[in-house]
Amino acid sequence: MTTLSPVGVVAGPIVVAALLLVCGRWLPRPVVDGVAILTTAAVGVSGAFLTPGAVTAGGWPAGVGIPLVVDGASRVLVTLVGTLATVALLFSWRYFSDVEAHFQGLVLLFVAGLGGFALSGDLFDMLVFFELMGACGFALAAYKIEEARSLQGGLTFGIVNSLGAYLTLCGIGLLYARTGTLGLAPLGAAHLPADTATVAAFVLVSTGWLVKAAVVPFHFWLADAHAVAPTPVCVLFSGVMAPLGVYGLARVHAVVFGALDVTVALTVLGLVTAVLGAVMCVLQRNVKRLLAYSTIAHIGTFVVAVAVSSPEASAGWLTDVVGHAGVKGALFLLVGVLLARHGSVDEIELGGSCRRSRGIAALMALGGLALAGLPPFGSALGKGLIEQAVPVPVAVVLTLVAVLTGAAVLRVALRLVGIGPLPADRADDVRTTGEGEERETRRLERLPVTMLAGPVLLLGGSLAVGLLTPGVLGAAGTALVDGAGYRDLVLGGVPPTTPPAEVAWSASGLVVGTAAAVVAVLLALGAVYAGRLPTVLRRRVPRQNRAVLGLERLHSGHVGDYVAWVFVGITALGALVLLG
Amino acid sequence: MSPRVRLVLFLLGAAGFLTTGVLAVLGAPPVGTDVHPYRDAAVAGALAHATANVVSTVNYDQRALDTLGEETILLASVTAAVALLRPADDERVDVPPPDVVRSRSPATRLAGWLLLPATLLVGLDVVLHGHLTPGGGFQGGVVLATAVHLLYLAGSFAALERLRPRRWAPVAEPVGALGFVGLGVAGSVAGVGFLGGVLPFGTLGDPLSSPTVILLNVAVGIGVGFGLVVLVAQFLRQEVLVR
Amino acid sequence: MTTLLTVVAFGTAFWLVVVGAYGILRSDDLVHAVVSLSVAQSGTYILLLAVGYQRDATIPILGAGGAGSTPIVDPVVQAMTLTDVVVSATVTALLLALTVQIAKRHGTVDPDALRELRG
Amino acid sequence: MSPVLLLVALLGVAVAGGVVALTRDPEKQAVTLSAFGLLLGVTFVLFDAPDVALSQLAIGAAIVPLLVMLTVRTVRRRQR
Repeated sequence: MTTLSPVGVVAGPIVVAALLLVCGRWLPRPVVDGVAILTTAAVGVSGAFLTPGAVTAGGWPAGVGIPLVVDGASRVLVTLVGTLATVALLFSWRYFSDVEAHFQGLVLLFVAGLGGFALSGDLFDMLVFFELMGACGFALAAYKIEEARSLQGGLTFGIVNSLGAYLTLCGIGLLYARTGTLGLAPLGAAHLPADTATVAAFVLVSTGWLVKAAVVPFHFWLADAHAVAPTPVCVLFSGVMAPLGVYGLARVHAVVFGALDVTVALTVLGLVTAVLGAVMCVLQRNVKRLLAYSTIAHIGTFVVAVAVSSPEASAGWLTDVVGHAGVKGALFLLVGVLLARHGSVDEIELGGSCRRSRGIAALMALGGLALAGLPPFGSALGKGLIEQAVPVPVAVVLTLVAVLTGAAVLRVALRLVGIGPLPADRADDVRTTGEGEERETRRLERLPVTMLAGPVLLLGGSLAVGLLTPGVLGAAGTALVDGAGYRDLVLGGVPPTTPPAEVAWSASGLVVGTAAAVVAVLLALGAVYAGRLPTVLRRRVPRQNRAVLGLERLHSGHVGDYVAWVFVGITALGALVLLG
Repeated sequence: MSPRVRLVLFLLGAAGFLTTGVLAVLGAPPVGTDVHPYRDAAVAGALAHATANVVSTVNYDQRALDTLGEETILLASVTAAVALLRPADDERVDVPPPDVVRSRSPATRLAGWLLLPATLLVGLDVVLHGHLTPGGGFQGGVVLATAVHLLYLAGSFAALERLRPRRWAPVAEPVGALGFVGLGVAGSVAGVGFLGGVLPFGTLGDPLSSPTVILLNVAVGIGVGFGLVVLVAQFLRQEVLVR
Repeated sequence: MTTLLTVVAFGTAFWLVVVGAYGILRSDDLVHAVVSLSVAQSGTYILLLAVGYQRDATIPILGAGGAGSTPIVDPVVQAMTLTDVVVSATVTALLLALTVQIAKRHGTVDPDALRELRG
Repeated sequence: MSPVLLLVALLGVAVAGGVVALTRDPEKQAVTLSAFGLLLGVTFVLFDAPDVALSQLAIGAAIVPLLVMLTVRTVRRRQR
């Protein structure tokens, strides 16, 4: 059983996907959906029961064969992948009524890629699963082929991610030239010194992970892809695909490049990402895009925690990943519900649309509060742990970032129920609107239960993480920074003995979180009523705030720009690590 | 950004990338070195499992998980291409014309028909001897897919359409992936580990040595062959039929 | 000779990556951008094979007698490159399929003319 | 295999890659890409990598340029 389970996480979804692709044409739709959902649910459940250890394919010794490694961190991530995919598939029960099982098949293959990436203990194999995630991801992002923007977002995602993968492969090749091995644990056992060649290899290998994580300036593709992907796909993109990029960075650094001090470099990159994400988030009127930038802001927070690389910070960001996935997934699904009912994802067009169905707006407001840091949501718990582990000025910035992203969501929720005057709906030449988004279903008068169950379940999950403060997250945090423990696990089969980091609420965390939520509400009310913050910015941007306008202009949707930024990012990371 | 700013930014970034690359190269041994630890381990493994083509033993035995991932990427890409190139709600697909390309000379047609069986045989040979000689499921699969498209050369698009590869090939393609995982699970069940060699390895250089590698090659050959047939057929169809 | 080979091999690899990226940057047609991307990827093939190369070694096929006295070049990088080649082709096909649909929906494949996603 | 040949082939690949990326017209690019793929295949042979060369010749020099050509023709018809 032990030998089968981590393999099953990868092979199971592939087998079911292949079967559905063969028979999908002849099977009734509910059977296809049902089988796919059962499979992803099984992946989620198996995550909780995987025994820590390494299973090498074909029984070869580690260093020759490729190990799938189960430790605290990969278990949590596998559970998260399975759970989110299950909710996404449940939500899409009525989606894409084409005869064949293409959508379900692609989601299952995507799950195999995500799970494989989290489990693989081999650098090149990680890249293979990275590319699998990518190939499924481009296709899923562009799945709505009637919609021009969706196709463009998918292609941009494809080009930038593939380029990132090739640069990572350059790094892997050169690292292999130096060490003669590809396994993470054997690479760690090679004890690379902290010289310039190691720095260079770290930078190149990290490029792909940073692109996937959407760390500034590798982030441009994310908003374009998230804003256009079908709603259930957004849940997986924001909830787990982007965080897996951060996981790759943390894992490879801890096991292979432990000698390098990247604290300064990653803190800088993380802070820039967080601030830029928060500012861009506040400026959006396309709600999906707003949520996408909010994801970028939270990714920045995760990267700052990775920079600290203490067990507590690590447990903090993994807790935040789980809590954030629940909240962000719920928010995306709520936008999907709005799209199904009103045919728009534009904040201004949707204004007042929920006057009679306040439940949707209330859930969205709850999500906004959770993003801002309201206890006892899991996202708040994680954020509190991160903020205790970083220097005070950094913690202040991260709190403000969370407040801004929460306030932006609250602003949308307030407008949905018709609170405050709506700004003039003027033609926008700088910003993507939410008009013209294709419905993903038939027009729905009554909402099917599966559609509302998703957001409620996900918010409930985030709440449960905060209330239960599960110890597995502490163990996951410790495992992720313990490079030596990972080597012992893979090469010697010895489970780590280091005690798990403590995941618990602190008084300051509770106070700061509550205060942050209150401030977010005030900011949102201010934005809606006085029409001051974002609206004024929007109307007077050309004259008043050149910096913000310039920032928006940088997000040009031009794939050439994004490619240029990838190379700038490599240079910046290299310089920061060398100087830091 | 203006093209000029974009270019300046890129040149700066590229300079940084090249510096990074050079620094990484300086830490590695020069090209042509005789120190290749993984090579030595792989050769030992190839001898132990009696697979003469060491690249095959790496791809289908020691690092077979990579190939599973790759086969899955192929499955995903083909599925995605079919899904993306599906006729949109507002498109119509023309009925296959009697013959789109009329200008084929008899000589071209004859060459096509003559090459078809030859190519099929070569493709099968490449798939089945991947454990001994250069080649295997991927290369052979591509050759087999090419063979099907010689029909286009030999007859016409209509002849190819009559075969209806668009209908059956997408269903046949996942069978390759199923076979691959099936063989992998057989290894788990037999206790030699996922994707381990279940059948006796035989003697190095023997046509039937390392039978598991042969079977995995066949599975990949099926996947790649049908996958490429679907891909090319989709693109051909867009070009010729969809309005 | 060894130094020269090192310089030329890695130089070619990095050059292909950069010139491919440059092609995407200057592209006025997405088909061109996708092809340029595959040029960038071929840099990784050269890099990997250069890493595994050994002078005076043979192809990685063992004779019937087992490992002979002549060493073989590194088969691992070759297996990686093989994977890479196939992945490249499938991803290129996928991106081309997207380009076809973009042409249908936008009526253009010029990145400069695709201005809907921004801000 | 003689390193001199390898050096020449690598330089040829470098030039051909540049030509492909800098060919602005995608229809001509399909042709240069095929030639580039062929040259890469030859270089792989000189790197003692017949397995890779075989797949590169089949995929890089034939299938991918064919797909590019078909895409260009479809796209041309769609452009307004």
